[in-house]
Order: sequence, then C-alpha cells, then structure tokens
Amino acid sequence: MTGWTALLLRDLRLARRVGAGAELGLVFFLILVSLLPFAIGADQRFISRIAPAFLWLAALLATLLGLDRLLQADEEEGVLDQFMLSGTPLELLVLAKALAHWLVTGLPLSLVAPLLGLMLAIEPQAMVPLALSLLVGTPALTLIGLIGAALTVSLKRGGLLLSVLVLPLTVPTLIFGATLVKEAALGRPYTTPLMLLGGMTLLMLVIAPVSAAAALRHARQ
Amino acid sequence: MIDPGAHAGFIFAAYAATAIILGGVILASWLSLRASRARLRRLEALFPEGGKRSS
Amino acid sequence: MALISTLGTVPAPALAIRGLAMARGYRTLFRDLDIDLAPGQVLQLTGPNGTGKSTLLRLIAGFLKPDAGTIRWSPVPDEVSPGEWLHYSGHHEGLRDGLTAQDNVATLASLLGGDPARTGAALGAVGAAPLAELPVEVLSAGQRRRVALARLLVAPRPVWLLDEPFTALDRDGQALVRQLIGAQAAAGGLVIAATHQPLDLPDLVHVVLGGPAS
Amino acid sequence: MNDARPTSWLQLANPAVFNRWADRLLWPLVIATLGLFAYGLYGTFFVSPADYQQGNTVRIMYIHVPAAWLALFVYAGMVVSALGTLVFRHPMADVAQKAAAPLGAAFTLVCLITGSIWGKPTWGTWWQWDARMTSVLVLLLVYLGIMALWRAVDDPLRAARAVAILTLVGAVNLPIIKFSVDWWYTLHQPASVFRLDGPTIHPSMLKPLLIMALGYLGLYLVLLLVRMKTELTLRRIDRLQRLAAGIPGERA
Repeated sequence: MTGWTALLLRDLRLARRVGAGAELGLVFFLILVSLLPFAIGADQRFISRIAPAFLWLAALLATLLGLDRLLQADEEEGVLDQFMLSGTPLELLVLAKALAHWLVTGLPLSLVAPLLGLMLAIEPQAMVPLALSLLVGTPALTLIGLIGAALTVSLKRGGLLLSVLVLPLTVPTLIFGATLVKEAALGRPYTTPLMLLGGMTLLMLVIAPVSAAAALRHARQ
Repeated sequence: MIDPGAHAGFIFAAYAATAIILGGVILASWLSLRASRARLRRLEALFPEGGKRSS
Repeated sequence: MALISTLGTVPAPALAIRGLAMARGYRTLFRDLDIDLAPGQVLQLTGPNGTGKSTLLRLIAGFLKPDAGTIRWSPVPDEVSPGEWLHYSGHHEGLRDGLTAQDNVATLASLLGGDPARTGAALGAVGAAPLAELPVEVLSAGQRRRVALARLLVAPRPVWLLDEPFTALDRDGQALVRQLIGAQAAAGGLVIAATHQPLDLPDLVHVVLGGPAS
Repeated sequence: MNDARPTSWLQLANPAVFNRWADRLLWPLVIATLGLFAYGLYGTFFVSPADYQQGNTVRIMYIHVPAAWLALFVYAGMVVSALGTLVFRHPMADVAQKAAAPLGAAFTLVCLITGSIWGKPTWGTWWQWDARMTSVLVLLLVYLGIMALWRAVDDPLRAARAVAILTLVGAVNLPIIKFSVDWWYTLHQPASVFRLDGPTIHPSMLKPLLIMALGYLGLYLVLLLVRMKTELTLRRIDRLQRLAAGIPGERA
C-alpha cells in the first residue's frame, strides 16, 4: 500500500470515528433546507423557483464544514512534518486529504440532494441534473477550500477567516452549478454549464494542490 | 434630455463619497506614519544603543 | 534490536554542514556553524533554551531554509530531498487522536516508505504491544512517546533527528531510547539528538550551541 | 541550493535605500498629484460638456472610471509583489504588498459607491446586479480577504508568503470570476436596463478623464510610499523593542 492510499484510508477512518464527516454535513444540509420555508413562507411555486440556487448555496456552506481542521489537526500533532519526509510529494498528499474530505461531504451531499429537492418541489426533470451538477462541482469547492485550509493552517481561530478567503473564489462554481440546475428545470439543454463546471473542477485540481502545498511549506519556514 | 440641474445632488454625493473615502485613507496613512515615527523617536531616546547594535 | 539490522538497504550518508547561519525573527541563533558527521556517528546537541537546537534539527530535516551556509549529504545527491533519508522526531509525536496506536504507526509506515506489516513487531520492540488497539488519546505522554518511537523501526532510514527524545519517558523508556540510538549507530546509521541527558555512548560527537554573547 | 540571502541585506540595506528614494520622490509626487487633480477637476466641471443622454450625471464618470482602473492596477501591482516575495524573496516586496492592499480596497470601494450613486438617476435603482458591478464587488471581497489574512498572521514574513500565495490564486481566479459573472449576466439580463458604457467617448471628455486617472495614480503612489515608510518604521520599532528587552542569544 502506498503512502497516498494509506493517508486516504486513514482520513476516511478518522472521519468515521470522530463523527465530523458525512452524517454531520448531511444533517447541516438538511437543516438549511428545512429553514428555507420558514424564512420565505410556504409558497410552493416560489420555493420551487429558488430551490436550485438554494440547494447549491446550502451545498457550498456544508462543504466548508470541517475544512478549518482539515490540515490544522495534522499540523498541530506534528503529522505534517512526517508528510514532508514522505517520498510522496506533498501536492499529492494534500490531494488525498481533499479527496477524503469530498468523499465524506461532497459525495453524500450530491446523492441526497435530489431527495431534498423533492421537499423543495424542484421540477422532476431537474433531479438527475441536480445530483450531476453537485457531483461535478463540489470537488471544486473542496479544492478551493483546501487552499484556504493551507493558508490558515497555523491560525488558532482560522475558521471564519477561511470562509472569508474561500467564498469569493467559489463564485464561478456557484454560478455554473446553479445555472445548470435552473436550465434543466426549465427543460433546456445544460451542456454548456456542465462543461464549464467540469472545467472549473479540473482547473482547481491543478491549482489547489500546488498552492496548498506551497502555502504549507512556506508556513513552516 | 435630462434636466442638468435635477441630478446635482447625485453628483455632489458621488464626489463627497469619494472625498470621504480617499480623504480618510490619506488621513489614516499620514497619521499612522506620524505616530510610528514619534514612537520610534521615543524608543530611540530610551534605548540609544539598542538600535545601533542591531545594524 | 533485530529490526534495525535491516538498515543495510540504504547506504548511510555522511553529513557536512558548512558556514550555517540562521536567524529567527530578529535574533541570530547561530552563524558560521560547521559540523561533520560520518556514518555510524552520534551527535549530541546541547545548549541553553532558545539557542536554536530545534531550529538546527529542522534545518537539517529540510523544513527550514538557512540564511546562509550549506547542508550536504554524501553520497546522497543534492537533487534528492534529504527528507526521504531521515526520521524526524520533534516535540509532537505525529499521532492523530481518534486512531489506534496500530493504525497511526501503520499509516506512518506507509507514508515513510516502510512496511506496515512490521507495525506489530515495532510496537513490541518499544514495549507498546499492549497499547496497539487503544486510541492514542487515552495514552499517557510517556506511552505516546513509546508509540512514536515505533515509527523509527517500521521505516528503516539511515538518519535520525531526535528533538528531546527522553521527554516524558520513565527510566525504562530512557534506557530504550539509548539502546535504539546505540543500535542505529552500530548498524552504520547517523543520529543527531538534542538533549541534555547523558547518552552513554562511545564515539559521541558533542556540539554546544549558543555560547556567551560576545 | 541552500545558499540564501545574506542577513544584513535583508534587514537594513534595502529599506535604507528605499527610504532615501521615497523621501526624494514623495514631495514632487504630492505636488504633481495636487496639480493633476486641480486641472482634472477644473476640466470636469468647467470644460467637459454634459452628456446628451445622461446630462450632468456623466460628471460622476471622472471619479468612477479611474477608480475602477486603479482597482485593477493595484491588484496587478500586488501580483508583481507576490512574485517578488515568493520567487525573488525581495525584502521590500511584502512591504509594498501590505501597503497596497488597503489602497486597492479603497479604490474598489470608491468605484462601487460612485457607481451606485451614478446608477440611481441612470437606472432608477441604487444597486443593479450588473455584470461589472458584481465583478467589482467580488474584487472588493478578495481585497478584504487579503487584508484579513495580513492581520491574522503575526509574523510578517510568514504572513507575506501566505498573502502572496492567496494573491496569486486570486489572480488566476479573477478572470474566471469575471467571465462567469459576464456569462451569468447575459443569461439573467433584465430587458429594461440600458448600458452605461457609451460606444464612443468624445475627446472633450476623454482628456479630463485621463488627467483624473493620472491624478488617481499619483495619489496611489504617494499613499503607497507613505504606507511603506510606515510599515518599515513599525518593523524597526518591533526590532528595537525586542532588542531593548534583551532577548538572550542575540549576537549581532
């Protein structure tokens, strides 16, 4: 077993044991969705109209959960020192951590979102595109968050700062994702936003590990 | 054609807002430069050889 | 220490430090530092607190870049990161709460290019076999130290950098550390330990950091 | 590969040289800036004609458009500083970047507020989720994030490197954000809005606009120098305080 897969499995195991992973993110997502009608009223048609945008916004916020501890816990315990001594490049190791984070937040969220879409009276033809958009788009959110996590790794209360740093950069992902679902709900083709969303994720797949690793290296200088 | 006089208030507001923001930044920058210099002078008077040793 | 004798897979390098200088913040910790270390030698670093013992170890580990001077390993070529040849054991054990001692050490073994299958034997060798299935957050500081020591055995590496290796350890534990250092040196490895405890080893190189201010 | 910058050069030489040049440049720049603003404002209010469509409100353009240019220009300068910090480890690069970020945020804020005030008589609303204003708003958020990161990290060198990485990440993202917002706007564009950007600009308007832009640039440079000098003084104070406290191990 290589160091990369060992790290991935370790983080998945940690997420299960510590309980900050899948369940809590999903519960947070569910709470956000159930709060919406209280804020805007029970007008089914209005809810249906803003549901795609709102589900994407909720997914964005749920993805931020736990990001502040993603690298910090390893830094505090001296595990990041060991990363530096590993034969596996730091860029790939932080990518493994991001993948683990996505597997316990983004992935379950994408699969559950259509069910919550039912509650928000989303158009039936938009169910599958909703799950698809989240599957393709939430990795970009996690990866952008990875950069923020690396930049705030040594800060005691970095959670709020992380959100401030990260959220502006998520604008394109949010636009493409929410537009995809909206177009699908109107019965229009959604290939363009899907391609743009995928492009965003691919781009972040390159930028995020490199910048996060650079930030971690510089943070210990 | 819009009556030129009708929007004088908006023009004034825009220029005033700009003056307040940029003026605020100018004032803040100038005051902090003065404050930092004053503090440095006080410290240098208190520890005359401290700064020399460092360079 | 049968585990260490497998060191032979990697040739132990020699260390040559020339003209090393480092400042932290505005303080110069040391300058013009020269150190030579041959395979099989043990270096003991001493000096008052805040004189840069930990910084020197982190410089050698490659975590920090020096202000001036060079750290060269031979025969390791310069392009290879020295990180892959050495173990670094700092103030933190490198163990994550929420995982068992076994899981922690096995993950580190994989990360450091060692053999996770040796985890059980390594934990046994440091006297932590009964702790293997316990989550590390229930362990005492000394027990955590022991578990962390197992890392040195699951991934054989020729160079050990140990920052205060005796902290929190009882008499047996301290004897164990001495034994491990001795075995590593006997196998041709290279050990640099920052500690004020006597190491009781022949052929010990001693470096004192931070003489009186001139 | 372990050869690094000599300590003395890092600590003193360059800041001293910088301070000498800054003192020499500062007052000529102040005078030039005042002159440009005087000439520019005269042109704005007494020479420039009212727009045939927007009337006198077009006079807001002379403070709005240069602010938008500066908002981008300052960010471009910060990208250069970020490269200076990360690649060349230039000791003045992070000082420049730290000094520039609040100035960029201020120009962005001016751009947003004047745009909003211009929008009220033009569009009939204070805020329009128009592609440009939305992008500029995101730019302001990025500036604020950079300033927040500067404040959060205590050690200046460490903060400088983190901010430099964030600046570069932002630089890659800003064009994408701009593109996505434009794309979003073309999908959601309300039919009733008419665009601010006239296809052509009359030379009688262009000249005061350019002069005002130069005035803004001068103001930026003056403030940048002042803030860099302040930052250097603050670092010197910090150093002096630590030395005066007699930290052990100091062998300078």
